[in-house]
Amino acid sequence: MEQLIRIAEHIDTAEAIAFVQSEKSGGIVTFIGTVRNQTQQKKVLKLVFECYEPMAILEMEKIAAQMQEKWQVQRVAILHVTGEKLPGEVVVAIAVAAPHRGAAFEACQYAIDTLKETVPIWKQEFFEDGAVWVAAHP
Amino acid sequence: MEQLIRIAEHIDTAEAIAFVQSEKSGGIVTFIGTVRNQTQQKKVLKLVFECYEPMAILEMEKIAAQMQEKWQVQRVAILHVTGEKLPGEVVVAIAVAAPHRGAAFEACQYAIDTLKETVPIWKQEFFEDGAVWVAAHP
Amino acid sequence: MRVLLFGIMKDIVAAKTLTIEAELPTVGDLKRWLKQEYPAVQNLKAVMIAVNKTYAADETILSPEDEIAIIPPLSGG
Amino acid sequence: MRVLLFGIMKDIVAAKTLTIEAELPTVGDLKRWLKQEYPAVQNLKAVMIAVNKTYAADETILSPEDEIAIIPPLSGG
Repeated sequence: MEQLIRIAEHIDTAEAIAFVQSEKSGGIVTFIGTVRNQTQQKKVLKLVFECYEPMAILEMEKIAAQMQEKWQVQRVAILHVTGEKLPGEVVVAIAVAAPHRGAAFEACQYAIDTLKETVPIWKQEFFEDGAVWVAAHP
Repeated sequence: MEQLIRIAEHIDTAEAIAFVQSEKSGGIVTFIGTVRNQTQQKKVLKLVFECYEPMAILEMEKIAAQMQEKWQVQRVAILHVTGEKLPGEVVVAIAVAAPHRGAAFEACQYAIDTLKETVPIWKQEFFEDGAVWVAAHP
Repeated sequence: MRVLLFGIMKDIVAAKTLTIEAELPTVGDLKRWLKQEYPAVQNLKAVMIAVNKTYAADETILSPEDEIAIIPPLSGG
Repeated sequence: MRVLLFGIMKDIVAAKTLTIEAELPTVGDLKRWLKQEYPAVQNLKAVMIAVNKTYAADETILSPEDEIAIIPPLSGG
């Protein structure tokens, strides 16, 4: 399996899609996460992402390996930002090519669900009246 | 719901994604179908798509309406090509933005599954030794 | 009655449209007529009829001003 | 023992790393020590410990050359 895994200040959805596109696979599924302009009716000014990069890369590689094993994924790209992001900007881009489209959908959803659970990345949400680390408290 | 529905000689995945991207939705799921370079070990030279365009547009609009009703999709783009396409080229691009990513995945998969079943589009596969209308015979 | 042809139906009939003189009151009658006149239609996986750009059941009554299309098995996407 | 801090843990400790003098043989001992020294940790949804860039169970033995990181609740994606 060919894989592109990266954490960077800027990521490009088109690069993720171009990486997985090939003449051998017929279907590509992608998930793109962007910054929402509000959380529970409160206006969001920006998000700041922080990550434990070497471990985050290892955990992203584990996700890619699982995708290959469970769904015979042919090519996968998992890109995540770090640093400051404004509403509308792309935060995460996952692109998956698999022989069958059902497998590509399942593998892509597994990737984003698992990334949120296991990859050591944190985001702080900035509002007009302060900031919070998302999901830190029950 | 905002929708972009189009049948054209050339379609652009980036346009589909840009159309559904907004500061209000946090997640976008896309399906991109491309021409495979082989079918059952036979080398594919090209595909030629034909469609009953006014009815195809109506059927694509029905799919979009179902996506809004069942999954509260906020924005959707459904683009399909007509005419001649070479291996690796994009044939169909569907992009979906919904409040919850699980809904976006389900709605996007519903869209491509239903498009294949109900939208009047046909493709002829060209090999070195002839051509066939795909799926015409049992 | 004039019907639109697509995909493999154009090859079977060797035309883009077909003008039918026979008296065919319903969609079901049109389907039976097609299978008789063009036996290759019997080998297709399925044939649907669209009336005014909507899939029509066999009981649907055909009238002269309808836009009628023969829909062979789909393969979009 | 020196541990890496991320996200809300940096705010709680007011530092990027923490040097611990106490004798903490296992991951479980480190978690208990953190909750005692920094009561705000008890209010977090969960705290995990990574040893050499892998999530570690409470029974895992800590040794001086390990790379140890405190992992507060994740919020990537």
